[in-house]
Amino acid sequence: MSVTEMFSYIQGFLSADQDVREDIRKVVQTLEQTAREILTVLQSVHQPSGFKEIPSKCTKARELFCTVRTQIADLKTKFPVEQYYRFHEHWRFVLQRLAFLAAFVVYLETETLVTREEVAQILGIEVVREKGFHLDVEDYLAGVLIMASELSRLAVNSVTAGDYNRPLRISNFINELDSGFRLLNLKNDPLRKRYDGLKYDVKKIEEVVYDLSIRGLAKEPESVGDK
Amino acid sequence: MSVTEMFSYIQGFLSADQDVREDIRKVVQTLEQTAREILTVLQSVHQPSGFKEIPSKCTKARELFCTVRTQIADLKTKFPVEQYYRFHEHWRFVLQRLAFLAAFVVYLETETLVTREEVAQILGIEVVREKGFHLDVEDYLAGVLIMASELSRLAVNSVTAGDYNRPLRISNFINELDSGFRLLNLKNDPLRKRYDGLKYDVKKIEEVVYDLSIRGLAKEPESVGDK
Amino acid sequence: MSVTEMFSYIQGFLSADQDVREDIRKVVQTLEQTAREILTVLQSVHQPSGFKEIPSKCTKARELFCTVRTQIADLKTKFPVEQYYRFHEHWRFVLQRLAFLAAFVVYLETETLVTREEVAQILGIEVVREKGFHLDVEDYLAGVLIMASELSRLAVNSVTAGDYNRPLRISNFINELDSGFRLLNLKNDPLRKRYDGLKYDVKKIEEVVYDLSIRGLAKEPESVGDK
Amino acid sequence: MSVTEMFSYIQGFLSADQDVREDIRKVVQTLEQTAREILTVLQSVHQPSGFKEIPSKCTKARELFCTVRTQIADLKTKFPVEQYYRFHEHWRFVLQRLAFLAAFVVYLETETLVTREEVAQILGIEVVREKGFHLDVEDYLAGVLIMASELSRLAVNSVTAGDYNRPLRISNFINELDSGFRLLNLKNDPLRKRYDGLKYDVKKIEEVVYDLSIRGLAKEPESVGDK
Amino acid sequence: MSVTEMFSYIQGFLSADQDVREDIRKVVQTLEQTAREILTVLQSVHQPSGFKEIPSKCTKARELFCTVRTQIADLKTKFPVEQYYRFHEHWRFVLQRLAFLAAFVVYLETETLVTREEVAQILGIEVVREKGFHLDVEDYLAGVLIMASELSRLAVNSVTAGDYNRPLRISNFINELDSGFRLLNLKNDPLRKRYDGLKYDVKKIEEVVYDLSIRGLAKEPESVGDK
Amino acid sequence: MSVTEMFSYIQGFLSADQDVREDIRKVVQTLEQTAREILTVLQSVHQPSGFKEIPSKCTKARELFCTVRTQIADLKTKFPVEQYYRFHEHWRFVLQRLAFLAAFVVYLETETLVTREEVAQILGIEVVREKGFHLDVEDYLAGVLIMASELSRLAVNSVTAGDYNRPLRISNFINELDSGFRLLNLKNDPLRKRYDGLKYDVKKIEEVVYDLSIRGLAKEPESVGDK
Amino acid sequence: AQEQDMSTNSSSSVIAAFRVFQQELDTKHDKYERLVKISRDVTIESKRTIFLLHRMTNVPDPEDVLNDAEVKLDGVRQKIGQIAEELRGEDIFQFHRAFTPGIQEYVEAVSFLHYIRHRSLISLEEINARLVFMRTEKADAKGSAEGQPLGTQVLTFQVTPSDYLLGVADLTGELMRMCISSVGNGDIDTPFQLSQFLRQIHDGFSYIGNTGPYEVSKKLHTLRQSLGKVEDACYTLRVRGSEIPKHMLADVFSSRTTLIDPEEGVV
Amino acid sequence: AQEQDMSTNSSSSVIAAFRVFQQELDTKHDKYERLVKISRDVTIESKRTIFLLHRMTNVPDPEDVLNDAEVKLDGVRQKIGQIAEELRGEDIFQFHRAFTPGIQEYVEAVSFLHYIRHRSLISLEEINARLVFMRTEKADAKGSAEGQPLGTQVLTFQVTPSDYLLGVADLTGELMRMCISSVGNGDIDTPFQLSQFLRQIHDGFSYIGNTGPYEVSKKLHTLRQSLGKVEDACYTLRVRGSEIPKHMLADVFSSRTTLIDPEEGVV
Ligand SMILES: [Mn+2]
Ligand SMILES: [Mn+2]
Repeated sequence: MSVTEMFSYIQGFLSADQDVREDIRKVVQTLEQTAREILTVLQSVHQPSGFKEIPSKCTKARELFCTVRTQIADLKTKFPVEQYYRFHEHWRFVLQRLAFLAAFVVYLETETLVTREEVAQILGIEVVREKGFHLDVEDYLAGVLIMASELSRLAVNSVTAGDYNRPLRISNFINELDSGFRLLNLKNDPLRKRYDGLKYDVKKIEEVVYDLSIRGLAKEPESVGDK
Repeated sequence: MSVTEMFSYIQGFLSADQDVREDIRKVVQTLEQTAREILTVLQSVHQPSGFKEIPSKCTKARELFCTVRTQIADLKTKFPVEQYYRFHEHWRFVLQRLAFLAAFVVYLETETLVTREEVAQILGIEVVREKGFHLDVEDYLAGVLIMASELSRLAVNSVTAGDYNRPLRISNFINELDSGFRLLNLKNDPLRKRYDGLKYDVKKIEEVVYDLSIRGLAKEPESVGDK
Repeated sequence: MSVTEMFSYIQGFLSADQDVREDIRKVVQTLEQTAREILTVLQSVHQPSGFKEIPSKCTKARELFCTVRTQIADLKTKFPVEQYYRFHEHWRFVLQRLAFLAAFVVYLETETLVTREEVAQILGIEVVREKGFHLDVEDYLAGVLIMASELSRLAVNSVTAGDYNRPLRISNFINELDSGFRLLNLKNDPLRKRYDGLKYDVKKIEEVVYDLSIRGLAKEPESVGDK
Repeated sequence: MSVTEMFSYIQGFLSADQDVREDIRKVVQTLEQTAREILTVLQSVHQPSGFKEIPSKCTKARELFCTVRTQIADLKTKFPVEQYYRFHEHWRFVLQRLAFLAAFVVYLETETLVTREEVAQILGIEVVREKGFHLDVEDYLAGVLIMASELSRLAVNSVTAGDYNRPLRISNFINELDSGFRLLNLKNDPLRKRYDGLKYDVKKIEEVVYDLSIRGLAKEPESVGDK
Repeated sequence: MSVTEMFSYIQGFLSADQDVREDIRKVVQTLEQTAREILTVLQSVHQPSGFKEIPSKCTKARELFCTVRTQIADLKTKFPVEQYYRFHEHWRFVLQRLAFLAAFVVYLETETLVTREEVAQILGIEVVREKGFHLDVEDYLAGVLIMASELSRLAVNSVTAGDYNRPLRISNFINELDSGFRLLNLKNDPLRKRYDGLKYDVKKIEEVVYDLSIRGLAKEPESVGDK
Repeated sequence: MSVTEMFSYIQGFLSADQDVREDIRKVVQTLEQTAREILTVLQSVHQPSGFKEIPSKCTKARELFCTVRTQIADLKTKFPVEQYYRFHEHWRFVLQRLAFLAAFVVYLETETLVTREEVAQILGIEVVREKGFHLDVEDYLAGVLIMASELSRLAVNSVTAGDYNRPLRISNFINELDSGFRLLNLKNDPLRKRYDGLKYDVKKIEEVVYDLSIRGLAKEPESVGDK
Repeated sequence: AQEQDMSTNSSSSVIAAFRVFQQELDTKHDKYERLVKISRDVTIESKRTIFLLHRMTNVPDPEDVLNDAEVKLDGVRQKIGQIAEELRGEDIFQFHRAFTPGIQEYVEAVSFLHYIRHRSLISLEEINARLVFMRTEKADAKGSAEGQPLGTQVLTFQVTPSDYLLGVADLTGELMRMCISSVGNGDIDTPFQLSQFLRQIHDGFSYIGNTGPYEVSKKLHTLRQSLGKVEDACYTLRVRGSEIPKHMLADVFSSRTTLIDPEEGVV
Repeated sequence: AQEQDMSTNSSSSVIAAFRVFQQELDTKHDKYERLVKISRDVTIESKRTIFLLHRMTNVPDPEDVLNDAEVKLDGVRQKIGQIAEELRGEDIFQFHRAFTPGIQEYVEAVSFLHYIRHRSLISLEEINARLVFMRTEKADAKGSAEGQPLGTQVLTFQVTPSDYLLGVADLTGELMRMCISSVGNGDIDTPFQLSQFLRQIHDGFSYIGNTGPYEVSKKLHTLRQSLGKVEDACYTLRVRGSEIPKHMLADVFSSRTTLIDPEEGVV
């Protein structure tokens, strides 16, 4: 009978585990929904007309991040805090998207690189693992890399919209980012692959700047963050 | 002997099933043939000379869709209507191709997004599952996504052919499409994978528009959205 | 905006579909739970002491099949009946297990091959596809083949438990079954692979009978095989 | 246009090829059906009562081989004779089964090893490749090895049926066969794998003979090798 | 002993077969070596400096094809001609490579699609199966598709080398090829997979032409396409 | 040019390597042939009549080992002695077979376990790696395990042949062997798998001894090695 | 060219932040790597313990073997203590993949030893209870002088239910080997005991079914095969036992079992 | 029961022989395991060297980076020296699988450094020439007193042609990364140089074709993709270069390259 009891105990554990995962999955779905909404708000910056609306779009996005914080607060209640990495895979993807969105908003607002602390604050989570539900450094970095690729698109669309200064500012920003990433020793993992993509973003932006240069359209940006 | 009798009966059942599948396979092959013919007709729009012939090519394609309707009508006779999903895999692939071709024709004609109703009508099938042989929403969406990738190719070839306005119109169209898809909560299925390809199409088209802009070849399309 | 409206509508459709699948998955999970319980009950027949308890175990299993019927009745309410094959993959696995369990119970009770009708009745579903939620013939056959392999194990354990007559009866039964399957023209599908396993079961049981024969332990079963 | 013409011509060629394969597949299906029927006839020798009926079962099987010959004659008409190896995969499987069945009938009749010539004759085909549709030596050997495994089963069932001499005769036969195969230098191919199974058959039969010996049931077969 | 004799005879047969295969393998190895040498010669056309040397490289390749013909002539002596498909797998790979190389040489020389007849002639083999060692249509098509992918690389490298006309000619050629393939009804086989790659080649080349067009570097090739 | 030279150098190395392997393969084939011949000689001990001929068969086998030594001497000339493990895979299989055959001969002659030194001597090779072409300890052990399985067969056939003492002697021998193997810490490799088989050999022999015991046929072997 | 300057400008806050990330990532990877190495050691020593336990069948004093095994497992536990040390203050699931193979093998070894001693399945609690380590703390670097009396700290390692399950699944293979060996060594009680026990474990796994981790389903097939082998062995024992002429029964048993105490001798 | 006695009878020659085998096998497995561990270290440090080399593009003094890389690789070579030590007197192919991943990664790192310094492919001889180690011998245990002057012994490690090939195949991926980075940093010479070099390696591999080891064929696809990316980059540079109005050419170049010495600055 002891064997049976043992398996009952384990089965109890497995069931509980599945329930937790099911709960997590549901909250994560709502998070994904909100993330898509924020993305839709921010996508408009790529439109010719969208450049002027950046401040209002950022405000709109900031409001949606309130929802995110509520949803993440809900997520935190679904599992014991010290088992973060046990369930990490469930929210890793959406957390990286949210880090990207936070980084994008901050960039649009101030043209600076969001810090891990800021992202954590925007999402209502911790930076330090010991303190609770936190933002893994690799997830933060992944979010930043997604933004880099969005910025290369923005550089292209800025030109279409007739804004010839922005690409140069993006170029400076992305080059600094690239230098930062070069300092890291990455394993052969998804982050490494994403980082390889950064080189192409840098290259694309460099090409835009080049196109502007040879046409005499690029002026050294005197006043970065000219909004 | 009763077991023998029972298995004989079952074998009759299995044979009938295999015959149905064989019949379906044959009709599907003719459908694939017609689909390839329609594609060949429409491919000419990528040629430098093909832009002027779009209306005539569309007419030609429309005629071939008559054949499609006849063939699908034939297909419907091969199995009981309520077993649509039992045999779905057999025609799913070709149906998505046909949805793509219908969407492409409609786009070329009116530069609008074909509705599921229109595709169903062009193929001579139903929209509502309960009414009979119908077009699954996933298959409709797959067809639309194939078209998006065809449009990014068209944007490129338009420029080669000297048509500098079309890429801007395509860009607007594809952005709208992208927003649309962002409303969808896709699972991790083939459709999701195809949708991930859409962002490359969006980017490619934006780069075409950029190339035109920086060279002063893009004029604001005055009469865009002429529906 | 028309595209947005259309995609919103489609999203409604997709959500509904995902909800259906989610609902189905949940009921199927409870079904799997019950199936595992029935299996646990029936597996005790392999215990040396289990042979005497066969009738009581069958009764116990029959009771659990009541739960199965309730759960399947619940499952039926989750989707329109004509979309059986749309969602077939969700319950195919558990249905085959249940068909096996029903076939096993019937064998233990009467040492006869359960018919598809009987299985359907035990599970509270239909035989004829047109009448509603039914038991596909392939799923019935898969269940029967799982039972065959369980019976070869039973033949071995019967001997260990000191029952020298049962293996002979099992041998006759399984030979009849084998003849039955030889009437079928199976394609290269999972069922075919499972059927290839049947010949090992046949051989195994023949060897058990052999071991008994050569030691004079096998008596011709007088009153077995009531046909 | 010459490229088009060329590809049209090629398509004609490909279609013809696909038609040939379709035709072959159909005939092969009928062959498989007949092979299963012959197997069912011969399976009865494993039954306790079946031993007396061996002659009549062999006659019955011989009759069914007439059907096989007709079907193979039909098969031959489906493709040019010199392209045997182009389509070999289509009938290889069934041909090995038929070679097995022929070998089994011959063994049951005369307790000798069928020659390749005899198999070819029973199937109405050639031995020599140059003469037409023939029996590849590998396929002949595969058929013989399938029979060996059937004979180990027969040895077991003979004892169950009370025939204590047959296992000894089978043992001698199978040992001779094993020696024969040891003369062959087989590559690492499916045949080699099948041959590796032979040693299990040899061992199994030796154990049957052992079981008879130790119980004093084995008499030295006086009239073994009665051909 | 008759069984021993028979197996000795069979071993003789198997040995002979293995010797044939060994002989074939050796000749095929020398063929592969020559094919690699031809490839090395032709790959230099991708070098910036390689464009001027195309004629001399083609001459060099043509000379190496003499060696190929000698080697294939040797290959033909290794087995009876009607057993082509028995050993097809041994040389299929290298034959496709050689077909590619022949097609590439012909394209570089005349910018036309090599016919199956021409390839056969260059390799010193037959077109018609009945006449002897021939070039299977599938192998010819595979060779042509390998060339298509090489041409997309060539289009890119032509531009790098400063030749702005070649990509347009390649684009016309590859479009014609694509239309041709669309006439074919390919099964789900390796050829189909290779063909799916063709559309990437088409797209890639179109983008090259686009890049040239938008910069005014593409002149309509006046005297290209001599049909 | 330096890159080309480097690759020529490596290619030269690879070619030489392939030639060596080709040479090795050929000698190994002759070794396999001889090994099969020795096996055929020794197989006769399983025949009822074979027991008396053991000495003459062993002599015969010993003669054939002369051929083995010549062939291995030839093998040694094919590669540099210090690269044994570079090519080990080529002869590992046959060397294990030969170790088995040597062990079997020695057992039949003296009913003792052949030492690694003896096997090495019979095969004309070294024990110590440093001294030249040697017998890897794992290959020696594999050979011994193959013999164990042959001995379990011999125990069975001894009874059939009426020799009731041999199984007991084999039992003692194999038990000692089993104790030896228990001392080893094996990895999850082929040797481990083979060693797992030893348990079944021990079990089988134990069963034979048991069968003899309960029939009073087993006498404690007074004079082990009674030839 | 201005980028070049910027990036090396160590006053850049971005660069400064990334230097911290570099540190953090390298530290994590190094720890992961150390855990992999310890795990490999745990695997090897556990495997050797299992081999050692199989040697019990034919030695004069099985208790010696059991003690040796206990000593070996003590060594393994020291290694697991090192893992626990590395994981001190970490989220163990973050590094779980690094050491799960070793832990599973340890569960296999320790549950094998437990079965041999107690003929029962060791529980997860019992396993975890042995994974409590006392560590003599280094004197706290901040503020306190060296030479101060060292404190001790309790460090625990918790085997996860999944690793426990996977280890038990592998245990069944060893039990099967033990069963076949027993038959070969004339021990007829152990196989029947083992078949009972294995059947319970098998039924336990089928009760869990596909709700367990994915790797369990993969091992289920092997488990079923092992059970089959054990059931076959018992079957054979029963069948052949049926032939003993009654008057011989005593003889046979005395000649084959006298020197074996059925409770302790063989297993 | 007599078996039990026999097996523990340590005077049995069979048991004695198997004790020797046990020793031999355990020694071999232990060595294998040690080699695996050293190989993992070699892999990690080689990878970090490669990352370090990619950092060259935008630092003020690239020579510093090269020197740092050289120091790191010296450390790796020390590790390879340990491998050589373990293999002293062994047949290296017996343990090859244990350390081949590390060695391939080392080849990748050392050939990357070599390319950056010399713009050429390091040869197998050059690689092996650096893998010669001087070892101070311990005083010979037999016969000679302790405290005797220590001798030195030369120890070499030979990278196999296969490992060399596989390392070079991986090198191409790093070269591609370097190429794309160069474009992004406004360096227009390096990409053309790299495409020449990569094309040579690509042609070299196609010359070898399927005669090489199996793993090479697997890496060939990646190699071809890398070449494609580099060729595309060069194509883009050429195409966009075609647009520079003649009168601006000087301007553009001066503004973008003044601070970069094309020969040494960037790469
Ligand atoms: Mn294990
Ligand atoms: Mn690398």
